[in-house]
Amino acid sequence: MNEWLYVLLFIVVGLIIPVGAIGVAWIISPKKPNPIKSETYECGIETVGDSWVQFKAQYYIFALVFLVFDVEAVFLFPWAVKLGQLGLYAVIEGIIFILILVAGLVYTWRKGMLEWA
Amino acid sequence: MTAEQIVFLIVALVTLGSAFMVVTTRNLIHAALWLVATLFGVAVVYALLNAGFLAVVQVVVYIGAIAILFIFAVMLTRKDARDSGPQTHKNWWVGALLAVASYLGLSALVLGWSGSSKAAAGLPSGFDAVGQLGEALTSPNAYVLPFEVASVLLLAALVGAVYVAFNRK
Amino acid sequence: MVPLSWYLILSAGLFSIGLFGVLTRRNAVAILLGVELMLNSVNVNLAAFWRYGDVTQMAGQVFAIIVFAVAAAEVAVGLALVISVYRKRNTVIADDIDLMKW
Amino acid sequence: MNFWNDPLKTAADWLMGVFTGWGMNEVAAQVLIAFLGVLLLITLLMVLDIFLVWIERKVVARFQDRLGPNRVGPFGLIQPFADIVKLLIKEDFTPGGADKVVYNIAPMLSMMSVLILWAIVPLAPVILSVDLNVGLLYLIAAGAIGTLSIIMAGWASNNKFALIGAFRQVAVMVSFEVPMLATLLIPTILSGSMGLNGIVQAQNTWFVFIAPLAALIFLIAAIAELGRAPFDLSEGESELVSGYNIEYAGMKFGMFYAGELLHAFTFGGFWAILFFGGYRFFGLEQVSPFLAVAVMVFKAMIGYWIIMWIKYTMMRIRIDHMLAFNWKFLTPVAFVLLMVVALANALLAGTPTWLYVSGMFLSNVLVAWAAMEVARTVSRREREKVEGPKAVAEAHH
Repeated sequence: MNEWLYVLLFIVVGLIIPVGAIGVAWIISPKKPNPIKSETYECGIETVGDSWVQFKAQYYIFALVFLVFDVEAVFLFPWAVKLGQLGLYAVIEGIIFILILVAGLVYTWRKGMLEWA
Repeated sequence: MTAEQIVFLIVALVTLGSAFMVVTTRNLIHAALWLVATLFGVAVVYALLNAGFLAVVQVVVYIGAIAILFIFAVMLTRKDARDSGPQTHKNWWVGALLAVASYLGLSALVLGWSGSSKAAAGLPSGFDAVGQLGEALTSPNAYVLPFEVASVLLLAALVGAVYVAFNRK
Repeated sequence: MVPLSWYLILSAGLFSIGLFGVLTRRNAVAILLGVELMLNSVNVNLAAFWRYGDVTQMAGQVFAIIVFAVAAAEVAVGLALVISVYRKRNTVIADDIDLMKW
Repeated sequence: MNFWNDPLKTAADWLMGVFTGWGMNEVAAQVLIAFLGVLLLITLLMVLDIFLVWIERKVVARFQDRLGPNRVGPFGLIQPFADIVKLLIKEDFTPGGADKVVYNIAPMLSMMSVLILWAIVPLAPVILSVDLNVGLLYLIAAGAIGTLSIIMAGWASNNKFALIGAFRQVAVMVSFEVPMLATLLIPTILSGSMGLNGIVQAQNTWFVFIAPLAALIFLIAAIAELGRAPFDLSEGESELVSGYNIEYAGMKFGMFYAGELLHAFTFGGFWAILFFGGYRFFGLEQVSPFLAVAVMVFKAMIGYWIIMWIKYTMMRIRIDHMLAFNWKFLTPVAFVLLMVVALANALLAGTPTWLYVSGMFLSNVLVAWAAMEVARTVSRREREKVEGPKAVAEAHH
């Protein structure tokens, strides 16, 4: 438990520094709000339409493929740690594991989903 | 009330509080951000259970990938800017009743169970959870089959999701 | 010293909050958020039983990691379904999507 | 066991004596000492961060054959402090319709995600904050929090450009994390441990000689993860103004800017730890921990200099080329390299070190050559499809 206590301390101090800096800036900096100033910045021209703009589907595909390879990497880390002690059979298991998922990537590539079009 | 119990209670309250916010906030992006807070709380619970690998994997997989997928999905399925209309259907109280009933039933079951007041055994010295996990996942007489089937499951999920969502005929 | 029952009650609480979310929310994505909470409570149970049982038996942690993979697969396909329904019916409200064929 | 060969231990014991003298109980004293240690490390980092601002501007100037700041104080050393005072006193307003809470949390999260990275950095055999045995995944977890802060910043500032800039930046960061995960597995295989201190201890021969291609792919993925140099589409002034941090001014923008610089320096350090032996320099680290810290910081500075060098020579790549480069070239090569390294490591396990190192080096060169060959034939076939075979054949001779 105590190693995670240090990590918790790092998170606490890691939050204190930015909160402190922004707090000091908030106290010191002048506050003269007016509607013009709080306009969203559109290079000077009037904002057109709402900011929840419709989205391209590509974002979802990249997040999806990343999720699958992320979970794969999580499975592979314990395998990689123990690879030195285990024999050749563990390497073959890992390679089969990776090949199955690279096949998924090839499928997404062939379906043309990886283009940014 | 030892220090460890106080820490556990704080973490449990934060996790359950943000979980409750996930299911009750109107704005879906806020719900996704509250989900991130809940997942972080659960990661701290794993750290309390000395399951360091699970805590880090929870942050990497859930907060790093699944929460981002949720936010992207909410962005993609957003027709109007504001979430109009009530977020819960008319007879939401039936759902609330069922949830409370299940909670009471489960906790009664847990408290009734004899082994539930067991103390946590100390970790054997030099216990390397990740190494043990690596051996368990790859040794033929342990969990090598679920290890390989998990990759087939992920492949099926990837192919299925790509086919369903973006099939350009 | 935290007894095992506290962890189980925490995961029961998380499970029932997720159940409440699934049963009452109208938006399909919000229902998936509720399912995500329920999967997390299962994971907390697995980790607690691993820690309070024989620590050298890695069954608890292996199951927890498999639940990670299942949760990831479930979210991927679930959200893909919701997005493709949104493309055709322009709605994600669960009540409108109750016909198998339209 | 005096101060010079184990500074942290002696300082901690001395402080423990002082605190228990004041009547604090054991556990509270230990937590307070840990808190002071972390506070010391992070204040040192913030001072270093201010210095990095100066280094970055001076090095940029030298690359572009100009002087850089030299008016304010000797060699312009006071310039970063002037910048900080400006950031502090600049009026900072939140745009209309912005989501106040999320808008304010984003810069804090982005700075925190960089500071917590230093929890696992082994500065010397005895000076290291936390020896997590899941160090590498902790590194990716901190990256995940950084990605989340960018989404929150982009979404909360209620600005079309910020939203699109944030989501493009996240799409690039998320895509390049896949080859980074694959190349992080390689030092784990070679050293048999995920903890960064274990990796450094296992590097009798630096891993860059055993897996050079992995070092290269990790550098490319790290630069994309930082959102710098050829992959910094969010700063594309022509198209997206300045991406997710358009609506931020004053100290909040300062947090994003300082966080990005420190993040680049930290990844320079991780590149040194994973592939260039961390604080090891032919046994120098046994002499004294302070020398080891000096070696570690020196290597991190070289890594940071290389990242800056790439930043100020390469031009920005278009987003579809960037993503195509990642998914169609870098990810397949990274996973093929992972399989080859795992296989070669198992086959060459028992051999003497010189055979082991040359065998692994050769396997990496082989993978690199094969990847370039495949890329060359594919691009030739693409060109033939476009220009027709005759023109390509002529151009070839």
